Amino acid sequence: MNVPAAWYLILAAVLFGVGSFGLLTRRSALIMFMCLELMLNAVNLTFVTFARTLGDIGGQATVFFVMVVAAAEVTVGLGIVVAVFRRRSSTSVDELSEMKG
Amino acid sequence: MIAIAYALPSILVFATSALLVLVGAVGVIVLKNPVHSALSLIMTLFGVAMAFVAQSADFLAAVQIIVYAGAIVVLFLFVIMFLGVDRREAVRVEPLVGQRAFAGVGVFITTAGIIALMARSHWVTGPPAVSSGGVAASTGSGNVRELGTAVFTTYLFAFEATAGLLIIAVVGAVLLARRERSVTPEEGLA
Amino acid sequence: MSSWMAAADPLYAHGVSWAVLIILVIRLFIAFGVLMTAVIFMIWFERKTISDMQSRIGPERWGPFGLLQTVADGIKLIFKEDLIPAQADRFVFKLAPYLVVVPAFITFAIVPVGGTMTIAGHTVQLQVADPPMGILLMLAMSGISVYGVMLAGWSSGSKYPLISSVRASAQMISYEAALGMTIVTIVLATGSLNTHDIVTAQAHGIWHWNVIRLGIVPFVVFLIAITAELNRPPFDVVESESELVGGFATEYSSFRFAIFYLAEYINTITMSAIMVTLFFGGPAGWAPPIPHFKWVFPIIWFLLKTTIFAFSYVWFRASLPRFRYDQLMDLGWKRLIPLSLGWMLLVAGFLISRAWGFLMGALVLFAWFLLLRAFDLGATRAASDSSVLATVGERPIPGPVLRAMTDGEEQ
Amino acid sequence: MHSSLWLSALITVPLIGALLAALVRRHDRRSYTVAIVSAVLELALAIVVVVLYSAHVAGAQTFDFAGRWVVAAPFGLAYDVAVDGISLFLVALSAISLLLALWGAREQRREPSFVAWMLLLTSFTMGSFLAHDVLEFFIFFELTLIPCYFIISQWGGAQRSRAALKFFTYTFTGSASLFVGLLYLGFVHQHQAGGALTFAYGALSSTSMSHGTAVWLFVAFAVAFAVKSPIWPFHTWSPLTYAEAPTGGSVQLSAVLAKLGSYGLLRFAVGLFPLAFTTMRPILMTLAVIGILYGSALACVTPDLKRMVAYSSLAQMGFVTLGVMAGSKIAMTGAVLLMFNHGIITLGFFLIIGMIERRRLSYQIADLKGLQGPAPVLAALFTVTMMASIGLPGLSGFVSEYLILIGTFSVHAWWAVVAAVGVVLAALYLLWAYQRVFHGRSDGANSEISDASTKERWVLVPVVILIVALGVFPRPVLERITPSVQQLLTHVAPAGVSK
Amino acid sequence: MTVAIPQIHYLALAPVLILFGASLALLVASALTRAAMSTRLINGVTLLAALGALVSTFFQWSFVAHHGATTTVAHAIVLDGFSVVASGTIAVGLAMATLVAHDWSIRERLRGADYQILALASASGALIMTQANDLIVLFIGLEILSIGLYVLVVLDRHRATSAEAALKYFLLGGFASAIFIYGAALVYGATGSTNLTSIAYFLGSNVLVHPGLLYAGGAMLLVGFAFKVAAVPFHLWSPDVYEGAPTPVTGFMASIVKVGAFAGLVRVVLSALGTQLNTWRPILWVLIVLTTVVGASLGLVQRNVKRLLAYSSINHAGFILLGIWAGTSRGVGATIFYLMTYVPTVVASFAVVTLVGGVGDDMHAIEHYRGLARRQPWLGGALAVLLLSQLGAPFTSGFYAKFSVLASVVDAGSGVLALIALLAAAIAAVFYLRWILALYSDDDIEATRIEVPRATGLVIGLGVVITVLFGLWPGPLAALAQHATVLFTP
Repeated sequence: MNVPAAWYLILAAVLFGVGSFGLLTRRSALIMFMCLELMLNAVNLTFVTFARTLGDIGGQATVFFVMVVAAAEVTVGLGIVVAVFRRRSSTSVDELSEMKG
Repeated sequence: MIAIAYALPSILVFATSALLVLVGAVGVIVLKNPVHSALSLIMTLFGVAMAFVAQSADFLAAVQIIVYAGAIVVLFLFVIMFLGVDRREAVRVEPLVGQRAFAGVGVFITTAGIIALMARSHWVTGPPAVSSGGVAASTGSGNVRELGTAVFTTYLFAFEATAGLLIIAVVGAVLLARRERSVTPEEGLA
Repeated sequence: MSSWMAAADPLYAHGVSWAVLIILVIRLFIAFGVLMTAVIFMIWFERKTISDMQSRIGPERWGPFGLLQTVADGIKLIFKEDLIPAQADRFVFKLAPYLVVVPAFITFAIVPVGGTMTIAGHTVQLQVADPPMGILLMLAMSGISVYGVMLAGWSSGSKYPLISSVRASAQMISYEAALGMTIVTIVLATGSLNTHDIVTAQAHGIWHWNVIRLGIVPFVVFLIAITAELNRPPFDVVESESELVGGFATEYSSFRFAIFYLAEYINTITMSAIMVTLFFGGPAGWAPPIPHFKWVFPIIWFLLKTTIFAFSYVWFRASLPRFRYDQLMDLGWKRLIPLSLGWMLLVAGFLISRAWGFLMGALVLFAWFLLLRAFDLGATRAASDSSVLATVGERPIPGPVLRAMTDGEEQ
Repeated sequence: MHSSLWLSALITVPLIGALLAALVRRHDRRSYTVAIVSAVLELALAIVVVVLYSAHVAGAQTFDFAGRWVVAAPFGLAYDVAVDGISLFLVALSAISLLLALWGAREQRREPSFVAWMLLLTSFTMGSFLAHDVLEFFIFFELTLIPCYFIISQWGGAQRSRAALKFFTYTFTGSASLFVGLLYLGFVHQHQAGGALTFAYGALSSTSMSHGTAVWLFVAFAVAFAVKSPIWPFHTWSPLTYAEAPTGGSVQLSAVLAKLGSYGLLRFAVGLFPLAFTTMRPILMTLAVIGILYGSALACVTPDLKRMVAYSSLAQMGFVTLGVMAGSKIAMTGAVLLMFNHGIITLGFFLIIGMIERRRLSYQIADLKGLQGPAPVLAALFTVTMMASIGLPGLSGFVSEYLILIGTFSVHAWWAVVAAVGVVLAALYLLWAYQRVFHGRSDGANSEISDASTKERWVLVPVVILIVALGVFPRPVLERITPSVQQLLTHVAPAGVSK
Repeated sequence: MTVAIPQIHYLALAPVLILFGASLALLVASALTRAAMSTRLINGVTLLAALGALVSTFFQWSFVAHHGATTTVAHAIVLDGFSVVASGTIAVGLAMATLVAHDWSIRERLRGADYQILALASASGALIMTQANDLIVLFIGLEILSIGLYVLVVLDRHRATSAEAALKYFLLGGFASAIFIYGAALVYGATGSTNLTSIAYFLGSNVLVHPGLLYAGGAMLLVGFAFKVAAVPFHLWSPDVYEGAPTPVTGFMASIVKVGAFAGLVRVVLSALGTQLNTWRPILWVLIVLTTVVGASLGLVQRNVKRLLAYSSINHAGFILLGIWAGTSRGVGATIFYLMTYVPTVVASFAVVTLVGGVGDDMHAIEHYRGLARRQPWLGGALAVLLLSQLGAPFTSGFYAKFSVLASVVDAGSGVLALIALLAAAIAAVFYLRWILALYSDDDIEATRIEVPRATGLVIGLGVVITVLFGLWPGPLAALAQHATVLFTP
């Protein structure tokens, strides 16, 4: 007997919340980025948990795709960070002074 | 009580993975040094992988470690070290007064709302809950084969589109990494 | 859960009992002990072999043929002063060695050392653990092990180790792809991720060994890639003495340094064992029909094969010059990855039918041709002027410059 | 020639004129010639239409149907033009106003664009008056905003951009409610009658709906027209805009565009929602009376001539609204007549003020004094216009105001009584203004102004002729208006409107 | 063990395959040729691919007209009138954007096929979104679209703001993606499938006693989309990104992303969650009111035309949402009609902005437009027409676009919402008019004459012609849009 799915779902929801909180409050692009990964992990956990409860392998297959997307995003995102850094030598979003909210 | 209802090992597994996940996640957002954040992220990733194993998604757990821990976070660390941003981040800069509090409240409300909504739903309302209401069959250990079958049948298009996604990501990354060489006319085409 | 575990290891077939637990623990300790002993011998073996190759004598004072030299070195290291640089990130600095050594141990767990034996009614695999995702565990652990190296270099707060870290991460990512691809080839042929199954599939004779069955190419790619993963010569740019002092471990001393050293040799042994498992049938080999001792021969075969590979590593070190960093990258990205990918497609084609195999072969050859041409052009383009815009004129921003995209490093 | 082609020509001639004028080179005087030619042509066409229409007067058919051309079925959009006694004179007014405005209020600066915009504006107002389809009307109604905006914001006074913006925002806001209302009406009709979406006037006017719906739709329509008209309290854009607009713009705004509002109120708000008409009548009449008093009062105290005319227009349009909403045939006829008359009168006012402004570079009452001396002809022309506006018997203003007040008095006596005060007030502020501007000893620059030139006299002659003619002999006009008003009232009557 | 590989209907995939194939062909060709390929050739190929995709949608249309809508590749992809028309719109947008980019890359001395490779791939992502019948496919389409755009934004290294805009775009886009996929996960949990048809079937045949999970998931999906289409309050990235990106890229982005994201939104909200429409309506209501009003109001204070157009596009997004709020067949038709008319207009508008931007692409203050229409009546006049269309002036296609969405909303029973949207349009009209006024101002500013290259001129001309043509004669286009929605009749 396993623990109820709800526990894992709550864990995932909290993880998602922590990730989005970090994304909204941290100013370092790299860390915001990591928070993005946290959020995607929460999604994966949710999918796997539902796959278990629904008895459907589709949820696990989906996780696969989410991971690929995460990898693709990281590739491009880090490229952008490097590109920004080459111009500015900083990755703090607030120092992007030429932008106004 | 709980231990009677659910086997103790599964609770232990859950507790451990939850601890890893949450401590890691909080670490990511509070630690000042990006490298420490990345380490913290690895911790979360392991926690999630553990949760995967506990829910009989072993293959995904392995992929999780290989892809996330083995490649993605390494890439993060690579960039951090490559750019040397680790000891310079000014984390204390706060652009809008109270943004942190605002974001905190907003995220808290959203998360709590989602949890509350899900709780009202008894967590699952998919076909099993409606049609049979019974316990879903475990996918068992040999799920690599099932997973592969699903990927090449139900999710065939998604799989193929993923290939496109990866190509464009690679092309994009290469373009981003290329440097523009500026040459003044006097210098000639050196 | 128990059914899942039973599928993983026949030891749990009758449920988990005390006997099973005891067997587990014993198995664990034996593996640990053997591994540690092997390391000691490995270090001695390397030094001795190299000195022979260089017409030196090598260690000879301690023990017969200097066999205890390693022990003496270990003791010496442990009693040295433990230094932590002032600039270091103390926590990470202390953590890093363990991040290196733990994956090294774990990886060895999936190697089937021998066949099965029966103890007290339980079927025991001579393998510490046999998870269904076996070979993925190896990939995962090799992915993890780079953290130790990276973080060690970074946390030292010192220049050369940092460069070493950067190199290590780049190198690891570069070669992991090729590594994964060759493993996929094996998995395609075997139809299982499980190391035990992989070994079983090769048990029917030398023609079933993957090295022959899949063509020699995956083995070669794997050998190169795994050597790069190990940071062993000739791919040891991470710790090349002439450039980076001691590489990532420059600032380490005493026990922590010993751990790095230990991990390196464990990894060498483990990877030799993995190679044997994947390509050379693992413990497979001729066994004389001696009752009750039948299980010994596979182990002997296994040790023998592993030793050959361990020797080959030493041999590489003694004879091959070190790669330059850019050569290393070129080899990884431009040769090994396309090669392993192409070969994987080829194998997949032949697994379906011969016609598909030849078709795939033709396609791969064609792609290969295109790729080589592209590499060739890319190399000349980066070096020549043609990448700079031919148009001579002024572009106001940021000044009168011509612009071009180049692949080269910044001047 | 089929009569619908004449009507379509009324829309297309200025359009073509505008295109031609816009295409000539910058600083080219030819554009003005093009404009005058098209305006003359337009006026000729209008006269043709008036003459052609006269043939129908005896017959029962007052609306001149010309067949629908469905432009875009999914949108229910159709092109359908028609004219009846109510719109006939407004069409004529537009044509007259265009010619006189071009002639009398010429803008030298960037002439091609100016005349192009003016012609375009006339094309659109013609379209609005001729539209026999609610959506078509709305489109033309909406389109008039664009030329207006550009005329005000490019050739206006110092505060022109603010004025243009204010004008645009107000009227667009009004149109928004009109649009939603007409869409709703269209769907109500479609759900009732089935078939494709249509906004044909005839079809929509037979839509049955609950009283509440009718009231809401009426309000939605009325808001748009109240802004355009303007009716108090939706008028606040008008003084600033009238004052800041160039003379030509002011002329078009007050003479023609304001009529678009009251015309819409009469034709669409009243014609489409008879049920609501009864309910909303007291409210709108009250607003109209307030407008009359408020406009008159402010006209008394305002320090510049243009604003004074603007406030006086507010009062006059209050009379129009009062007549429209009174619901008696006489009052309604008077209202339609007043629309025309007020157009002519205000045209005269703005032209004369424009002439003064051109000479003195100011239209502040305080700056002007004793103009009668140096410019007697100008003063005389002003006097005629003023008298007509006051409602002096024998001049056009009298007839229409009289009809409105009589018609209203017969059904809603008190409103008529209060409104009558407005007539008195009009006399007060106009005469007072006249006294301050034209009487007394002229001094300084005021004494040196030239009298009206020959051309300027010729511009104002038609105005004076029309004022006098309609004051003395309004019958031909009235007998064309009355049948159409009667027809409208017959449609409205079953809803319990008194005759 | 045999795996039954699903049937693939290649006609359904034709536009995607053509665009992505062209992208790969360019990629390979640029790697294999020694001399740099000529800009003309690269753009010619891109243009051909776009036109090929457009032509293939004609065949798709005839297929759908004869055989009805169908799904393929294990129901992951749908071929119906809606997807066909949306795909055609994307193809048109891509073709026009390519022509603009051609002249721009010559002007900015950008060599190579970078832009075209990414643009083609991005557009194929948008195509996938229009055809996706599975949340995961939709998600991957979204990512293909976005990742291409992230890189396109930073394509011109000389622009100081590009890299930062890209970073901002990327972080917020990633945030949106994460929210979207979390929503997909919750919907999966609630309904047991990620396939839109299955979800619709499940919801149609079951009454959920506790639909909380579904609501949470649906709301997250909605927020994800709201980010992508820059609906207020999820719009913060949009002005910066519009400003920071090279102008042709902005034009491309403004057109393609809108079509893709709205097509996806229509499918999710109306096809999968159609039975729950009344639950989403209040959220959409608030979103629409905020988007139209805030978009219009903030646009008022902008002095930079690219930012102004960003707020304009936010305002437009609000209008397009109206059609979805209506949720009827008419509403869907209106949405697609809006997109069809909006795409050529906005691409052509950005084409003019590209020209005025000049070398270096940085003259975007509204002052730079002063007197443009006096100096160059054709160029200025074209821009004026395009802006009038965006304003919604009659006799331009923009009028009918607004007309149709508002009509659908009024038909669905909310005159108030239509009124609010219209009032917002009134506010928005002010900034368009101010811009037009600047065009026609007669301050004799000495400015260099802006050369209009042929391709860009063609795009501008085409945009104006389409705008005016369908402004005068919208019937066929509207009928097409209405026919396209056969599948969505509730």
